[in-house]
Amino acid sequence: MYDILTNIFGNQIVAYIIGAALPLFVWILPFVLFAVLGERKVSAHMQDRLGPMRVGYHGILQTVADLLKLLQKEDIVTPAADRKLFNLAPYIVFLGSYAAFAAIPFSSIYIGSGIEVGIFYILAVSSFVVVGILMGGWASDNKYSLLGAMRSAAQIVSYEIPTAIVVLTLVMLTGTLNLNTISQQQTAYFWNWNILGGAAGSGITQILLIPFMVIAFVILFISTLAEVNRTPFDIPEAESELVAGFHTEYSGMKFAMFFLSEYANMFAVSAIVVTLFFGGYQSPFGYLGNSLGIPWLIPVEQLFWFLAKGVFFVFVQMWLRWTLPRLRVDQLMTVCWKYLIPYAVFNLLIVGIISLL
Amino acid sequence: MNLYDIIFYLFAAITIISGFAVVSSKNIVHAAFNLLFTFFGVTGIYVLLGADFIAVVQVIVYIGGILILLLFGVMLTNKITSVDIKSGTLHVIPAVLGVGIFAGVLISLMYTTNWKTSVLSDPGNTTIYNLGKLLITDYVLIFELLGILLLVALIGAASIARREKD
Amino acid sequence: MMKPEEIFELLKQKFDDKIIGFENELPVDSYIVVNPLAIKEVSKFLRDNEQLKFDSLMCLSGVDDANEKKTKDEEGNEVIEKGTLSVYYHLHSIELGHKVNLKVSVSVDNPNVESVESIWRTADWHEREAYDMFGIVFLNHPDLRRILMPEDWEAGHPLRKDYKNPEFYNGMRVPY
Amino acid sequence: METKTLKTEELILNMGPQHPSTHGVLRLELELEGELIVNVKPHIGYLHRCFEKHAEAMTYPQVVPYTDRMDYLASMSNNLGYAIAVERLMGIKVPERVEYIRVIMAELQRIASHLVALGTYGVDIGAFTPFLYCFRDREKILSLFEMTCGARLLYNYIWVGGLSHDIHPDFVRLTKEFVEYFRPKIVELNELLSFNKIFIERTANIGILPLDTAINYGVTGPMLRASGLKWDLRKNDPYSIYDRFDFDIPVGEGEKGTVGDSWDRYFVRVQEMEQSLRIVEQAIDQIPEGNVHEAVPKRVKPPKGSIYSRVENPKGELGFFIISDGSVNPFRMKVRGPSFVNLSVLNEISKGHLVADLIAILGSTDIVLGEVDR
Repeated sequence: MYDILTNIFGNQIVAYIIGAALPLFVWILPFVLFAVLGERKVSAHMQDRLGPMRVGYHGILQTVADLLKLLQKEDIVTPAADRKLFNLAPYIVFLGSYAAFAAIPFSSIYIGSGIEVGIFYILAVSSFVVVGILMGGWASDNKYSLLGAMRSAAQIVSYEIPTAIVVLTLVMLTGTLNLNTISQQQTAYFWNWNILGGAAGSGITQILLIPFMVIAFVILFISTLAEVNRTPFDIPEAESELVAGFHTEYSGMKFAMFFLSEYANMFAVSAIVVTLFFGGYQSPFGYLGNSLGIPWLIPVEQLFWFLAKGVFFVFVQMWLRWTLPRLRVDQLMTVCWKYLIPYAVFNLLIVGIISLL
Repeated sequence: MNLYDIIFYLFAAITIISGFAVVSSKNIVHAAFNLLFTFFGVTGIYVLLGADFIAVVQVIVYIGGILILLLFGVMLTNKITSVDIKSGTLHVIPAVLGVGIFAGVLISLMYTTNWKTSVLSDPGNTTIYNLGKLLITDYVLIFELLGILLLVALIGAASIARREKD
Repeated sequence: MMKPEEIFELLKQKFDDKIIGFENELPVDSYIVVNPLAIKEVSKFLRDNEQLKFDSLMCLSGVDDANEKKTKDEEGNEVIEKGTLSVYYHLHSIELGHKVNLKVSVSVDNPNVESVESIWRTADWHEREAYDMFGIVFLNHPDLRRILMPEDWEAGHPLRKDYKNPEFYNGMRVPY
Repeated sequence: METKTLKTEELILNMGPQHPSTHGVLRLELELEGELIVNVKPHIGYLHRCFEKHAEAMTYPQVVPYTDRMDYLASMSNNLGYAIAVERLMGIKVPERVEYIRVIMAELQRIASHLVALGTYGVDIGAFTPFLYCFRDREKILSLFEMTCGARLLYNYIWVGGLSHDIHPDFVRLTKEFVEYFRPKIVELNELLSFNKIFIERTANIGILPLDTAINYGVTGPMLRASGLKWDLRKNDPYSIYDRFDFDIPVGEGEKGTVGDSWDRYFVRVQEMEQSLRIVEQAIDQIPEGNVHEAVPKRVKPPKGSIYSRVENPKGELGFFIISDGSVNPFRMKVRGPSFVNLSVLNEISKGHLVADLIAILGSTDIVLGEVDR
C-alpha cells in the first residue's frame, strides 16, 4: 500500500504520514458519526420510539450537530484536577484505540502495517487505553472517577487474559500472528472460515473443531466486549452507580475524544473477531471481480465485506447493550477468572489435541 | 540522515527526557505516568532494532502490566500523593563514586563491544520463529522453571489477597 | 383482640401511677396518657406481653397543643402558664390485629420524653422529626439530629404554633 | 528500622443530592472500605416543602392538592388516603359510584406507580430498555387519568365526600381495553427483565430484609410483603369497598434467593400489578349509576377530635393523623409516608454490600423523595 502512496506523493515520509492518517479520516470519524447515530436509532427502535428525528431526514445529521455542540462547549477543568494529566488522558486513550487500527487488514491491499506480530501488537497497544483511563480518573480528583478508573483498569487487565488465550488458540491453528496471513488463509468460501474449522484444512479434523471454535469465538467476543467496557460490562462508567465513571469531569472536546475512542474500540474489537473467526476481508461467496474478470474490483469487494462484517458485530454489541442489565464488579471478575479463563485454557488444550490428530 | 535516523533520535529523546522526568518529578503519580513515555521510547528503539516481538512484549508487560500495577499501588495509598519527595543529593561523594564507576563500565562496554553495524538483510524477517524454537529446545528447563515460579507467585498472591471468612 | 379500655385497665394495674389517664371523649380515637419518662417501660410491656404483642409502631407524631393560658393573679399581673407539647403513639399488633394509642404530654420548657427507639426502630426517624419540628427532646435517642430542616437551622422548631419565619438564614434573606 | 502498622482509612463518598440513582434529591453519606459499605447515612430534607405546616393554614378541601405533591407518582392514592381520613373524622358515607371509581383509580395508580418503580429499577441495574417499556404503558394509564380529570400527574381528583368530576363516558371502554392490552405486557416484562440471569444475579440475595426487622422498622407495603408476611391493608384493615373484590396478596417466596431480598421486592410489585388488574376488571363492570357530588359537604368542618387513618398506597401504608379543633382548618396534620419509613431501613440492609448493591437495594425500596421529605 505504501508503494502506491509513495508513487503518488513522491516521498516516503509523506506517504507514511498519509497512510497513518488514512483510517482516521476515511473510516474512524465517519464510522463514529454513523455509529453514534446508529446506536441511538437501534436503541430507539428497540424501545418503541423513534430516536432523533429533527436534524436532517430522520435525524441523520444529529451526530454532526452534537459534534458541533461539543466543539463549542466550554472546556471545564475542575480546580483540584491535575491539569497536565487531565488534558493528556483523552489523547492517550484515543492513541491506544487508534494504534490498534495499524495492524487491522481492511483489504488485501489496505493494511496499515503488515507486521508479523499483528494480533499480539493489537493486544499490547490496548494497554495504552488502560493507562489513559487511569490517568483521567486520577487527574479528575473525583472519587467517582477514581473508582471508575480502578474498576476499568482491573477489568481490562483481567479480560486481556482470556482474550490472549483464545488468540493463542487461533495462532496455534493458523501458525501465524499476522492478521493478513490469517485472513488470506480463510479465502474463497465461508466454510473456510475459522469458526467452521477452516484453519485445520479439511476432513474430519475440521468438523471436530467446529464446536470448539464456536466456544473460542464466544469467549473472545465476551472478553473483547468487556475490554471495550460495553454493557453488560460497562461497570467503569455505570451511570447508576458512578455517575459517568472515569469521564465524569470531562466536557466538550475532551469528552468527545473518550467517546471517539470508545466507538473506535468497538469497531476494532469487532474487526479482531471478524479477522480471527469470520474470514476477515474475505467474501463468503466468492468474488464478483473474479467472475467478471475485473481484478481491481476484488480489493474493493474485500473492503466492503470487511466493513460489513465489522459493522454487523458492532450492531450485535449495541443489541446486547440495550437488552441486558449490568453485572456487578465482583461478578464481572468471577465471570472472567472462574469461567472464561478455565474454559479458554481447556479449549486451547482440546484444539491443540485435535489439530495434532 | 534518513527516515529511520530521525525516528531513532525521536524515540531516544522521548526515552531520555521522560526518564529524566521520572527521577526528577516531585509528584510520585507524575513520575509513574512519565514511565509510560520511557517505556514507549524503549519500545520504539526495539522496533528499530528489528526486535518486533520484544517490542510488543515490552508494551504488554511494562505498560500493560507493571506500570498499571505501579499506578494502582500509588493511587490506592492515597496519602502518598501529598508526600514531598526529596530528589536532592544526600551523600555527594558516594554518589559521584557510584555514578563514575557505572559510567566507566558502560563506556568501556561501548568501546569493546563488536557492534553489528550492517543493515539487516531482510527487515521483514521476524524473530518470533527463532525465539519460540529456542525457548522450547535449548532453554526449555528454564522456561518451565519460570512457569512454576510464576505459578507459585500467583498462588501466594491469591492466598494473601483472599478474604478471611469471619 | 383487646379493646383500648381493656388495655388501659391492664396497664393501670401493672404500672399504676405511671399511667395518667384515658382520654375517650374524642369521637374517633382514644388515648392512654402515659408519664413521659415511663413511656419506654410501658412500650416494652406493650410489645412483649403475650396478650398485647404490639409489634408495630404505625406512627409517632409530635403535636404542639397550643394550650398556654394567660391568667391574672391576685395582684392583677399577667401570669402565663406555658403550654404543653404532646407525642402521640399509634400502635398496632400485626399478629393480634388490635390497636391502641398512647399519648404523653410535656411542658414546653422541659420537653423531655423517653425515647422508644430501642423498642420500635420506626421511632428513630419519627422521633428525629418530632425533635426537628417541635423541639421535643427524646432521652437516650442515639442520634437526635435535625432531619428535615438544615442542620444549622437556628430559627427554632417550625411546627410549633408560635414559630416565626426567620428573615435571614446564614446571612441569606429568606424570600417570603 | 521501625515498622508501623499499616493504617487504612475508610473512604467517605457522598452519593447525591445530585446522583442518577438516588431517585430524587437524597444524599447518602457512604462509609466505604474499598467498595464495601460500612455505613450508610441518609440525609433527607432537600425536598421539604412544609406540607404539615401548610395544612394547618388551609381548609380541609384545600389540602387535597397538597397531598398530590407528596408521592407524586401515586397522587390518586394520596388523595384517597386523605379523603378517607377526613370522611372518617366527619362520618361521611360516600355514594357507591364514588367508591367504585375511587377503587379503579387507586388500582390504576398502583399499576402506574409500580411501573415507574420497576422501570427505574431496571435502569439502576443497567437495563435501560424495560424502563421505556414501562413508561410507555404508564402513559396509557396517565391518558385515562387525563381523560377523567384533565391532569396527568397531580390530579386533585378525589375530594372529601366525592370526586371532582364524574368519569368520561368512554372511560369504562378504554379501561377495559387497557386491561386487555396490559396483561401480556407483564409477561413481556418478566421475560425481558425479571427472569434475566444477570438481573437475578444482581438482585437475588442482595439486601435481605428479615421479617422481624421489617416489622420492627415499621416497613410496609411491597417491602414488607416481600419479607414474607401476607399483610395488606386492603384485606387486613379494609377501607372503601375493597372487601368486595377477589384478589390475592403476593408475598416474597425467596424463589431466586432468600425471602426478603431485592428480587423478591421487585417481583412482589410485578405480581401486584396483576392483582390490581384483577380488581380493576371486577370493579369496572360493577360501577353503579349515581351522582358523584352527592355527599360532598358544603363546608368541611369536622367535630373536635382526632383520627389516625391509613390506606395501602403503592409504596406502603400511608397514614394521616389529623387533629381537628372543630374549625375549618386542621389543627395538626401528620403524614406517615411509607417511603419515609421504608428508607430508614436502608442502612440496616445494605451494610456489607458493594456500592453497586446499594443502588440495587435503594431501587428496590422504591422511595419517592416528595413523600420522604413532604
